[in-house]
Amino acid sequence: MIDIQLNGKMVKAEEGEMLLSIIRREGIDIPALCDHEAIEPCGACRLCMVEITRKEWEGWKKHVTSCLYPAEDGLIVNTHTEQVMEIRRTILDLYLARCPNSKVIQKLAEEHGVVKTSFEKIPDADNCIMCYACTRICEVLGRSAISAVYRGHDKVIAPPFGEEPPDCIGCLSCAMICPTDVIPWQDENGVRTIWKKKFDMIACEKCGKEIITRDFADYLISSRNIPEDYFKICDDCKRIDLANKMGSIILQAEEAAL
Amino acid sequence: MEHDINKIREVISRSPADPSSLITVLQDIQREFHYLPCEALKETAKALYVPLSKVFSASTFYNAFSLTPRGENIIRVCQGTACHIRGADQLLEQLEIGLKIKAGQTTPDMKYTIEIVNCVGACAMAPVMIVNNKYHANVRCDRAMRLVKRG
Amino acid sequence: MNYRFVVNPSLCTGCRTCELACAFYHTKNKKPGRSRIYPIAHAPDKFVPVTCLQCDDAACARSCCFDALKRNEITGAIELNLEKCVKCRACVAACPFGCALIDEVHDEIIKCDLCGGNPACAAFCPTKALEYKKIEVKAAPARQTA
Amino acid sequence: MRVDSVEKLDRLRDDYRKAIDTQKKRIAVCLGPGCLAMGSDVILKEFKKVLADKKIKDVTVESVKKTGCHGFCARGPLVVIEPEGIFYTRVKKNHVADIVEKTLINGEIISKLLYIDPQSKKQITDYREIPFYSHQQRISLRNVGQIDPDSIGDYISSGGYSAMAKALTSMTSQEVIDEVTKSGLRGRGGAGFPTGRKWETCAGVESDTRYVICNGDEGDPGAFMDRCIMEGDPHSVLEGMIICAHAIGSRQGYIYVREEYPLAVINLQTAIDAAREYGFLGENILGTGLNFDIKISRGGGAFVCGESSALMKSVAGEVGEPRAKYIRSVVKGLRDQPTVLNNVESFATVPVILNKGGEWFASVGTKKSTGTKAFSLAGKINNTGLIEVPMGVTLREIIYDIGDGIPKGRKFKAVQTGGPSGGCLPEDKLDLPVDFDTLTEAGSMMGSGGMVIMDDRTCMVEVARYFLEFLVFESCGKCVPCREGLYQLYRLCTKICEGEATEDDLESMERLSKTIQIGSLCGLGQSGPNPFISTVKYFRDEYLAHIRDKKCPGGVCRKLITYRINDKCTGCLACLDVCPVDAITGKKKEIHVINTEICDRCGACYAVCTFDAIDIE
Repeated sequence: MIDIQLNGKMVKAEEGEMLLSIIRREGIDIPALCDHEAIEPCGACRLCMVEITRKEWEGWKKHVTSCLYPAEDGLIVNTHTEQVMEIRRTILDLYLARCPNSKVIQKLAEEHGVVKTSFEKIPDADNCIMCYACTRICEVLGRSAISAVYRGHDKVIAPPFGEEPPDCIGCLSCAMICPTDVIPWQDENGVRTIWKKKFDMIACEKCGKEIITRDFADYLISSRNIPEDYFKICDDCKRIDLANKMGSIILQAEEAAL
Repeated sequence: MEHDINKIREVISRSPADPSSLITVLQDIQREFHYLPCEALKETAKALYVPLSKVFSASTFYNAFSLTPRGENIIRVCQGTACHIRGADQLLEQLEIGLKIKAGQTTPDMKYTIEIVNCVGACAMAPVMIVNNKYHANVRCDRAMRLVKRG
Repeated sequence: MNYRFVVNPSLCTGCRTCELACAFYHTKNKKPGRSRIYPIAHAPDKFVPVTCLQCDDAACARSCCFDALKRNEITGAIELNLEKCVKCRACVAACPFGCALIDEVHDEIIKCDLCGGNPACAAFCPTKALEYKKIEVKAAPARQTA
Repeated sequence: MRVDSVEKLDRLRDDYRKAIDTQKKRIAVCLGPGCLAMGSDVILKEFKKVLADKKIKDVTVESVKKTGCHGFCARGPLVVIEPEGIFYTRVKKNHVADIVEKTLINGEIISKLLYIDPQSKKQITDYREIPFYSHQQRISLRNVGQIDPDSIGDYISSGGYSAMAKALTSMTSQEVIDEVTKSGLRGRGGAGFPTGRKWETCAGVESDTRYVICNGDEGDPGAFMDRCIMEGDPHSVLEGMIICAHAIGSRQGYIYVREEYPLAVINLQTAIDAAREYGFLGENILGTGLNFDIKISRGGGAFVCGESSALMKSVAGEVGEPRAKYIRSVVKGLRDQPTVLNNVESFATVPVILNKGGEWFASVGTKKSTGTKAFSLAGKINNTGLIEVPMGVTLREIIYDIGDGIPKGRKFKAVQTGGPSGGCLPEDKLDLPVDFDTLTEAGSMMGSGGMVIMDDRTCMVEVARYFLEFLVFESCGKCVPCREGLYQLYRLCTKICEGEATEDDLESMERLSKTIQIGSLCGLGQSGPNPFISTVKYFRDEYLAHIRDKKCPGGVCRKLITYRINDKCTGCLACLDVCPVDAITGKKKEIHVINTEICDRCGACYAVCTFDAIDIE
């Protein structure tokens, strides 16, 4: 265990634990748009920047992204200095220029006192804030079906060649993790459509309820060795089956006891 | 434009079949076909055990690669700092007018492609223009088209 | 970890108090969640309270590609870390007993976590059909493997 | 031909040296980037053809060979005839026969090919006396322009691989590191991190795999020192890397060469193959048990890959996106293993440090920036080319004593150093010593050594816009301050150039720059606003001229200037033919007229007019 000074208060932490998790554990609220527990931090949005210094640095200080900076003994961290707030305001100002009609950005910007962007709005802007959560979650999943393509200011998230991604299994992780709900998808009469690709959903053999796509099930069967027939019926019907099976065992036991 | 799949596989097989040779393989394909055909990228993804999305990201990230076929003659105009202040803009504009295409495009007859390069390291002889690996130094803007036609 | 959640279906009268207790225990922003336990009738007036069996080699934990389902060594329960869960529903489809499910009210995936070591359903079960009691280690019945 | 001991290497060196008859003439044709662009390869072929016909090769001529960049590119193509060091400039193909006839056979000097010193108007035969060379001190460029890059024999006979032999056989890893630390060598890539400390940290990290990487990306526009070293003296880079491998204990090295340098890849690969054949690379080098091999990793064309963590991603075959270096790459670099990454020039300097000793190297240059630094002089300067001077030399000495000032008698305005991460320094900063720290304090940066000189016909706002446009194109796009911030900074700078900006635009640009500098993930973003900040600091009046009076003092910003033909016009029709929008009218030998409505101020006419007949207001 090590000690760090957080906004003037001494706090205990694990060696190497990222500053952001310590800050959050202490109940201090700082924005972090591209951070998510299921994926490695990547430091893209820079909103979680904090000021750090050490006693031996004699006043010299540095700004680092707390999502990526490992805690060290004797570190002095300040999360709401004027310079840090200025960075957050300017970054949110830039985000407002990039995604003017994204509710998430508008709300976060207002909380930081930025109502209107002072920059030139990007022509035909969408709500994608380029946090790469979707491409990273797909990588953690083991498929890497989509990725960030091109470079610099025209960098976008897209499937290869803009066509149907061959590696996509329709699990919707990307759509679900997206903080601004930019990735469109539809489930309609047994077919799920995402990234212009159509997937057949598995319908429960008993009641027809659909939970996941056939490709997703095949992936779980092959790479997470889940037996195939677990996917044949839905969770409701499984519970009823369990109750009946358990019930018949009890009845037999009672008859045997008579 | 169809490409013989075996030719593609032969080009890919020149490098070890692991993810770290992705950039080298893409460069070999670019040199062989003058661009990165779609099926070549799919073959590369399979051969190097790299997801197709990562192959596509790399193909669009680096300047050297082009996803669309390029002309027979590649004209590269250097836009380094030295060339920029010694008239690279006028040189580029003359070429764009002469060939009726903008930088990065290819003439309809697929003969010429104009490309911008950020610095080729011949700054002492700015402005520099390269036509198919032949360097031309101190190019005055009105002589650009003549040098291109001469090749 | 020598506590066990013991279910004795023959004592279950189907009064659903356990469902109520479970739902209220998992209230979030003033709305009770969906219950993780279901007394289901397998014959007239004969019920079996169905809930997660906290399997040793749990299919749900195996199916989760994002490490969101982990066993709590103290309570022995497999807990769902909602911070990590991206609601891809792999566990809902993969659990052989249907005990990982979707709570539409809070729009999240849920599964029994033994209320962190003091299950509300066992506490309120009038007929002691559900109990969470200390078991001598050597007599512990073998776990159900999925 | 495997050299597996120091004795064998020394014997080999003596054999090579004895084989050369120093009395005979040795012809060296410069095939550096500049001369090559002027067709010096044709001149080399011509020499070989003429000498072969004359059959005098064995009597008076020892060898005809190509060399790397000799340095004085402005006077290229260059031919040097040793042993006298006769320095022929602007040699053309038809001169070759005369040179062979007069100089080689009869020993006469052809005066019209000699360099005439503009100050003293005297003809200078031996290049060592020309001011351009006499002010220089060459360490990393010691062999560049002297030896044939493809010949390992040339390199060995010039003392090559002696430092490696000394390090591998008689120095422990720690002694090598101490020597490098004592020399005070700091990274020549521009960051200036002490090389000794970098090697020491990496050697101290517990791991059985360590990598040595040479950064040959040289993405800074206007810089070509690394190119000349890689093409002109590839073996010195290999020797430096082998010494580093011995110091930190590495088995695998990579040289990352940018995609725009195909010739460097060829010359380096030739050198690697030769080094492997001689046993200087591969298994059990010089019988000392060191196994080390080097592979070339070709860049894909991305400026950001000059940044070390992005470069390592590119070597690993991924997209070149930098990572936050809170865990330094000497601890976790390529494939998460400890990695030393140094610049081409740093590795090329290491052999000299070992041979002549750390104290000697520390005695050159200044206390905190020891040794020498290679610079590439380009832009509006008479003597464009490649130079190497001790640290601490002032900008004025470089630009005027070596560079011979500004062409066409125009006035000096600014010198741009450090590429897109550097800045522009005005005339009153010319007496600053050039080293790692002084230029940084002045708001610019020595950087990798690119030095672009600008005269009064350059608009500093447009230069800032050019660098921002470059960075917006080259940013990897991963983090917000750089991807979005630099884009907005570029948009605002373009507004200034088009005369549509207001003064609080300027103020918001300065505020935005601060966030980009602090907020960006990697060096590209952190130093991205530097060109803008330094030009606003030293040339604020130009910015205000664009904003308030809608005028461009440098006469470059197209929306704010008008072109007019004055009475010096001789009616030669040159501008009339080149004008893309046919805005110029007039007959032969009559003063032409520019129709200012149609004219879109592209500047082509000004570029082609040789009579200075076009004014810009």
